[in-house]
Amino acid sequence: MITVKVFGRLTDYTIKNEFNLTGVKDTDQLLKTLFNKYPMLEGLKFKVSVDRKIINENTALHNGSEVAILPPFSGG
Amino acid sequence: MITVKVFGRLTDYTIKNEFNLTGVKDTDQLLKTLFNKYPMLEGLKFKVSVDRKIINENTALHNGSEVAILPPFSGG
Amino acid sequence: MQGKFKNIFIQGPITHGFIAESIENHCHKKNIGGHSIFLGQVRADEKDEGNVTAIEYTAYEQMALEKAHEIREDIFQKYPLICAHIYHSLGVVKSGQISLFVFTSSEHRKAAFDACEELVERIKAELPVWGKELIEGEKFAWKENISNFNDKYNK
Amino acid sequence: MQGKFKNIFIQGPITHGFIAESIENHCHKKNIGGHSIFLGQVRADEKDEGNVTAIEYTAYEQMALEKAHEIREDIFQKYPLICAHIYHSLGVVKSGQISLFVFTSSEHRKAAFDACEELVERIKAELPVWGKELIEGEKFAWKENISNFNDKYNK
Repeated sequence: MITVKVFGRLTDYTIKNEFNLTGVKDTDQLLKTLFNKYPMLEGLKFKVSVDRKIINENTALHNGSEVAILPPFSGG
Repeated sequence: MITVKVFGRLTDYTIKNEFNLTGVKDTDQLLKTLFNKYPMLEGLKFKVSVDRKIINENTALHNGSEVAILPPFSGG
Repeated sequence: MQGKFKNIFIQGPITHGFIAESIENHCHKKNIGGHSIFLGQVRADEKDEGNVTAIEYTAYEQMALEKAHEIREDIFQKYPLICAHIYHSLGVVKSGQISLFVFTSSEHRKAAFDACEELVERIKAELPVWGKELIEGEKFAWKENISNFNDKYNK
Repeated sequence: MQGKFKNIFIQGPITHGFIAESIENHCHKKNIGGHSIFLGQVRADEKDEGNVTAIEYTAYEQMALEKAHEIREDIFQKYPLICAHIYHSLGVVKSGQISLFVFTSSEHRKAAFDACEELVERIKAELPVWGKELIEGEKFAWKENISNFNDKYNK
């Protein structure tokens, strides 16, 4: 099972800020599933983290992986 | 009459921090008078101000001029 | 895991009393010659929709604490600092209130200055924190820091 | 004449309460987005003669106020600042206490950062202020800021 967290403006388009997914083996597949469910997300800017590290390419996921979809930061 | 003010480490060598002089027509003459009175000052680093502006060359003095002898600053 | 990383988050605005206390806590470190402090204050910006009355901050807290830890370690490597502190608000901070407090101390001023500025830049660019500008009349707009925010997979 | 120039001098140390109050006074300026603060703290430096216990500050006050005024005018010309404040101690400030407080505020942080650093550099280089380091056992040493202090007639 994979935990997916959604933040910032992206939460305007998803029903929940956090949900679980099963049967996705990498981040490409996860994003595809996510875009199917929430088509509005596809046009938005975001980075992807796996286990709290931002990733630079399609990354394998395992049971217990924590994936987050991070729109542009705006702290401070 | 000209007012002379002395600051910082220079006050270790003068009896007073402020005194009056008459009969000096420019800063060269004033420094000469000062060095005669306090020979220790001659070897020390300092700038000279006239009426609270630092001067870059020998400067004429008038009745009421305020001259200050300023060792290296150390505020802050 | 949370315990491994120093907390940086404060619920609501950062108060003037908290800032004063932080400064006072350093008076026993007698090798400190200079402190540099940055305070981020919420602006009442005028938007097309109306005036900003507050910013509501949310964060990916655990990731932010890990990243803040990494940034602090980098900064101590790079500069001869005696202390470095980061505090960021979560929740609602009204315009005129403080939401970010970065505080560096060093023997000579240059390190404190440079480290403080670099910390602020890195915090704004790298911490997963989001500000939602609350606008009069229950409207809102998502704030975006001006930075090179590359898209997906960070390319 | 004195009245023409804003006073920057405070007798004794600059207190944490004074700093907190200064910050608080800016919460009504709702166009401010960032404050940069520098605090100079007296170090208990070890000298050959012993440890520094305090610095006693004296100044050519009227010239310092005129120069501070000029520096402030220059800085407002150069940077889009909303506020800029300078406070310097006179008299005895013990090690661990604050003797210099420079505070700049602007809409966007860069101006506040740059202006604060430039103010501190100019204050240290240009204000006629002298610090006498008081050392345990009634000894003393005159402090000297590291700067290009040219000799007489400023050559």
